[in-house]
Amino acid sequence: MIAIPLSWYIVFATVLFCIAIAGIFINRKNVIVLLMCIELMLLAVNTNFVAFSRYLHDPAGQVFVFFILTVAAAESAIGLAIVVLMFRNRRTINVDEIDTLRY
Amino acid sequence: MNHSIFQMVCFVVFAVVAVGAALAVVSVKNTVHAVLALVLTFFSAACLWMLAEAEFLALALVVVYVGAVMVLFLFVVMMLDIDLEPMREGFIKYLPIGIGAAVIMLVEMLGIVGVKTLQIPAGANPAGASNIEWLGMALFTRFLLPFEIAALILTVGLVAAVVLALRVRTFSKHQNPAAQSAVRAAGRVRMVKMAATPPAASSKQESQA
Amino acid sequence: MISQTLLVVLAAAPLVGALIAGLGRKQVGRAGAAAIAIISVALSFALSCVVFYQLVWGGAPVFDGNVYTWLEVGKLTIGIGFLVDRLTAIMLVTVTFVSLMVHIYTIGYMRDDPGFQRFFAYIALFTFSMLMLVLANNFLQLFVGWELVGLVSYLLIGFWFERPTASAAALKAFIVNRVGDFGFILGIAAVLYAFHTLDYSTVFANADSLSGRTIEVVGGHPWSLATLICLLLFVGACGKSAQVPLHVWLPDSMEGPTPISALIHAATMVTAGIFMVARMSPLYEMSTTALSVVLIVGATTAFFMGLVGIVQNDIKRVIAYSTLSQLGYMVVALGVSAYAAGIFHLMTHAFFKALLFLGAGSVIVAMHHEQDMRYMGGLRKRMPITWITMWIGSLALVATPGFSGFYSKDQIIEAVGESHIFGATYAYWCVLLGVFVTSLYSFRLLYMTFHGKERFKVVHGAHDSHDHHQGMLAHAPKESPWVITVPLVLLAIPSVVIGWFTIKPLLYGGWFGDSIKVLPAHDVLAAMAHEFHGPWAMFLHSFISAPFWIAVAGFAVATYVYLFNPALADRAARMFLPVFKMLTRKYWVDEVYYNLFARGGIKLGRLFWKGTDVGVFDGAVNGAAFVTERSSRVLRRLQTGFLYHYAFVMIVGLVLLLGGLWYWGLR
Amino acid sequence: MSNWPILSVLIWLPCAGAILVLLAGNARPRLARWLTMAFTVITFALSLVMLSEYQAGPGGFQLQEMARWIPGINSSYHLGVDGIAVALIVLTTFTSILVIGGAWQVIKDKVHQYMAAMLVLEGLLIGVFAVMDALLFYLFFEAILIPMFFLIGVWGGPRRVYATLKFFIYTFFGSIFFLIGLLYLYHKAGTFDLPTLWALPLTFKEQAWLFFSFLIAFAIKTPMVPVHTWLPDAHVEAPTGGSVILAAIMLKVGTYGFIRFSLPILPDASEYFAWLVIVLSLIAIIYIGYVALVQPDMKKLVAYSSIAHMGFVTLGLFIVYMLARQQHDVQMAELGVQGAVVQMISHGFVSGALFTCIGVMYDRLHTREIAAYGGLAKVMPWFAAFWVLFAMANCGLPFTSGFVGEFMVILSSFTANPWIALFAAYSLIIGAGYTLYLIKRIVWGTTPTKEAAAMPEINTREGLVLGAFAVAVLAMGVYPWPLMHLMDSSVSQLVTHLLTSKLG
Repeated sequence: MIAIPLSWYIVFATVLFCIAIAGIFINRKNVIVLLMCIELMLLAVNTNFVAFSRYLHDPAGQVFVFFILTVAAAESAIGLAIVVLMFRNRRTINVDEIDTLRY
Repeated sequence: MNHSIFQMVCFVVFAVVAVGAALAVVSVKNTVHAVLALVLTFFSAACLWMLAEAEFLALALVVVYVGAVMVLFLFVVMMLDIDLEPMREGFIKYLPIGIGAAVIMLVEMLGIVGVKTLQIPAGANPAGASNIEWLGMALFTRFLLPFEIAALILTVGLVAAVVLALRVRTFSKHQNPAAQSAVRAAGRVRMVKMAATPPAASSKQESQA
Repeated sequence: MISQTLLVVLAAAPLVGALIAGLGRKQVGRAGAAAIAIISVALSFALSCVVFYQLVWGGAPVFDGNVYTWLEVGKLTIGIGFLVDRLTAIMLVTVTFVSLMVHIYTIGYMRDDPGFQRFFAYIALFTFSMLMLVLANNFLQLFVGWELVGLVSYLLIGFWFERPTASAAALKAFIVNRVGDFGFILGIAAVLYAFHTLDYSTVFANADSLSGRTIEVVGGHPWSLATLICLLLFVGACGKSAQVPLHVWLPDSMEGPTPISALIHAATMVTAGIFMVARMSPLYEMSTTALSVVLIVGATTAFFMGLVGIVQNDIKRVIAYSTLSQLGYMVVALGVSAYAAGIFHLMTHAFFKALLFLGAGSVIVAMHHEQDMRYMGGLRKRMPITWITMWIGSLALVATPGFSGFYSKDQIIEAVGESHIFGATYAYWCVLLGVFVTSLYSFRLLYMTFHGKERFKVVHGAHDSHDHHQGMLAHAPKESPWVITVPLVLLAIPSVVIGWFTIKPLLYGGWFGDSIKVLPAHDVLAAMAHEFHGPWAMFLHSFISAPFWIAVAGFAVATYVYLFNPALADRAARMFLPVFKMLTRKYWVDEVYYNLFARGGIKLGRLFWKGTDVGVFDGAVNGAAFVTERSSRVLRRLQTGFLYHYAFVMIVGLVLLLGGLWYWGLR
Repeated sequence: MSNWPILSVLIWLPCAGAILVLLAGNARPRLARWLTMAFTVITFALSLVMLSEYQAGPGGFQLQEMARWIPGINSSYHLGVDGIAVALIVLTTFTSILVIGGAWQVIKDKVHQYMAAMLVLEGLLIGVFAVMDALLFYLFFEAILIPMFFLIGVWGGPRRVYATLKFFIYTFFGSIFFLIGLLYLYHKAGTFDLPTLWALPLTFKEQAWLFFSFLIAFAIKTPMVPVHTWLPDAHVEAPTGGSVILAAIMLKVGTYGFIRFSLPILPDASEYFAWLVIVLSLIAIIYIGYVALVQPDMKKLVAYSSIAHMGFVTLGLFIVYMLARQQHDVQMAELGVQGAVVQMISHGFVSGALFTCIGVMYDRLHTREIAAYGGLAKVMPWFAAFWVLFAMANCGLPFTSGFVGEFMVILSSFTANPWIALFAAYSLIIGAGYTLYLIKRIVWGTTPTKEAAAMPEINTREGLVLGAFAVAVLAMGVYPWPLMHLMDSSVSQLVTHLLTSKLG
């Protein structure tokens, strides 16, 4: 039995998500922190999945979390690899100096 | 009843810790500290999941994220010699915008979700089965193909990370077995057609040219 | 009975000959190619004679059968087959005989030409095509033969393809013929519309059903269907038989080798139009309007093209204009429903005109390919056989009493006089004056070529090359070898006598039977039959008839002007300069056509291409691409390349979306 | 024999062959060539087997195959051919052999990829003609663009990028409308199966909208005036093989679309808007004829003449209604449709042959300028003979294939309206004009340069390829009955279907 209302989980996830949003704004130059903010967002989403899965008795939600974890792990691994590569080539990870996307 | 109150208290505690740690992630100056704060966030979130009887995922979160991904983050942060000062520029400038955006979104989301409408009573744990069994049954029957694909994605991610980060050292000596076995006579010996003239004459021609 | 196998062999032999001569180059060799082509055509000729014999004396019935089905859609079946009646038979014999003569003649004429083999392949192919046309038992096959002879004509006019004039003339001939075919195919389509079949037998049997049927081509104006069909078909005949206004290609076609001019552009192909109209007589009888048009066009051609012949200096061109004029006579005969007379003249003309062309070719060979009559003269002693045969041909052409041309042409003139359809009076004057003109240019040709002083110079040691000066010859002209003279003699014989033997059965004996149909109201020949008392009586009667004396007048004028007083011609030319100029420029028809259609077409094409196609259509396409690119350039500035800008936009979008959802609700 | 899925084999065998050829690699061009040749020949042989198994008498769709494909949206892997499709498939397999033969030594760069692209293209084209499911048709219809895109983009001329992009985007633009139309039909019928769609009742308004959405797609593909401008550019830049396939087969896909979609699914709208297509066809015949007349580039000239000839196809297809409704002459209507289909096949041979000829010349002098050539008859007599033959076929000389279709369409259009026949028959003149004007400049006359005078005569390989085309052109012109017999029942069934209104 769980006594905690579903809404608590949702509120918690929402707050976590908004913090991550705020983090993206205020740390707009540090790629690593940006990556971590994304991880936070994913965590918020995952929390929602877990909660709904439990409350609706559907394993699909948790299976999804499982997959999201998988993809997120792969993503952060590649993301960090890119960061390393970027640092190796440009000696910086300052987002302000990276605007080659424009070309 | 005590049991449920205990659960609620636990939830509040872990939630507060998680939120606090998350705030730290986005606000601390030192990236290493931020990573450590993120670890704490994950850990607290895992506890919350545990409360929701998602034991397997909670443990997976700890093992995968805290154990692997975060360590990777730490490695990278420590390995890269990053000048942190320019990174912090504009922190104060963007703080109000960031908070503003976050608050607006928070209000909107909560407004949409309509906290009160979502009072679904959590039913009993299905047929006494454990969370792992429950999840496993779904994962290996209905979601078998996605599961296999997920494995593939992980492998690709692994290979990609290695390929991206691998530095080919041009000065190091190594063999290329494929090229060695594919070599042919024509690739080894180059036949050069030369005029059968004495060297003196050829040098004269060159000077003319 | 005429067996189908025999007919297939008859038609296919020249095709096989052409293929072997044309495709087996080194394997066959020059002599081999000539031999094969001649043997195949000789076989055709022999079989034609067999067919002719069986049909006329052997009592064989008319053959009408399909060899194979060419097209089948639902109930509509069109085959490739043969219709052999007396009309076909007379054409078969004429075509294969002249063709055979020309084949033999070619050995001598083309002896030194590098394209010797190719030439034989072409003329054998031509014979095949012409046989297809003649033997056809439906409109499709007629059209097939019709176009195939056009193709071979194209190839042969452009035979010396390195000459720009030759390839231009070939192109012109094909295109002008295509204008005729354009009408012809529409005529065939109209036949299909009217009868739901293309078989001759069914169409002709039901020709009566056309009377009263109309078609609304222009809204509110019902046209007679019969007239429409006949006129459209006649456009085709105009193209092939070079009638005004589609005559322009025939004089230019003289760029081709002379044997071709004889075979295709005098004796056979150009008469296809005549044959076709005669074949379609059941249809033409349904429309007096169409007959009037035929009559007027033919009469115009007969007189005005003959006039142009008077001022030409190229020996072949004179004969070419003469051919135009004589074709006009045949068409006139068709116009007054004297189809038999038209075919009769076709046959006699085939012999004497082929003779004239081959004679001209003989002269040209002797003159080392000099064709300008102003540099000839006095050849009569140097090449007597050619001289005599040319005289025979010319006498036949001007309708000297007793010669073949006399019987055919005189009957046409008389038939026109008998006719009462619209335009008959005009036509009568045209053909009557045409006799004078014919006589004038014929004797002019003879005098300028064979009589008078020798106007060429023999320059020994002069190189016999292509760029020799006009009138300068390396060797003196001498009589041509036997392969050239024998065909001349063989053609001269029928040119003299054939009319005598055949006029009675052909015109008055009902010889053609059912193959030609004439309504009693139009039947001028039947009216003339009362006055016909045999060729001998006609011969005697001619001396008190107008055409004879008109021809004599032409002879007298020609003799005076070109034999005794050559300066008079120049003076006359100066005196009537506008007329002279009009004739030498051939009524400016070529210039008008050239500017209007050739250059006009090119200009129109340029306008369409650069203006409409590249400008408008492609401009719209590329314009769309251009606008997209330009607007993208502007929009591109939004892409700063900074990650946080994108993130910011995304979040703003998310905020707006959520706000919208919240405000309007999820449902 | 009759139970094995021959159509599937025909479609996928070349595709499988493409993979094998790719595996041969760049280092072994000989192997790649021979493998490709083997596969095309086998495919051709199989298509002949299919031809023999198809029974022309009863007509209808035979050799049908049905398999689950996307059950969720009722789209199945449904194959089947009628007489028209059989003829087009045999045309495809036949032409493919000649294209491979034509490219034998000409393509030197990335041979295996070129050959693989050709094989894939062949398989996809067969697929287009053999499917009976709208979605599957759309799939093949679009997929054709991909190998063609590469053929032009990789092995093309100097402006190949412009041409290939224009070609791709232009045709793709049209296909979008086709897709939208299909989706609407799916919405109505709940399936993509063609026989169901043929029987689907539609109001006139729906038909009208759908008609234009289909018209845009097929008109661009065919191409009809005024959306034809991609074709000359694509042809000019494409390698010879690409041009041949493009002209000989790909253009037929557009008109085949009319036969399978516009006409049978939307008979009433087709009837109502037939005048539009007829007018556009006549414009194509005359206007494009004049444009072709002044082209300085051989390939452009032949490309424009292709557009004019496709005008006959669309004309023949859309005069059906005038004939059947106003003249009450179903017989003539069948003649028109039959003529249109015959013209499709014939144009495949003739234009393929002409582009091959141009390729042969391009290989020698590396220019397509008409002015650079002359006097071929002297330099390369055999080749000149082929040129003249194919040119004559192009201007519709009897006893060549070019004549048959034109003749039938002109005949039937006269009954519909003499004016239509008048304008259509004008192609006799203008067609002869531009074709023979070209011949006059390149085959006759004298050689303009020393290089042009030194061109070697065609070799055995080129002779075989051109000879095969010549045999096809002549055989079809002299004895077209077998082809017509093959399609007769199918055409009459098609016409019967077209004339059945869906409104009442």
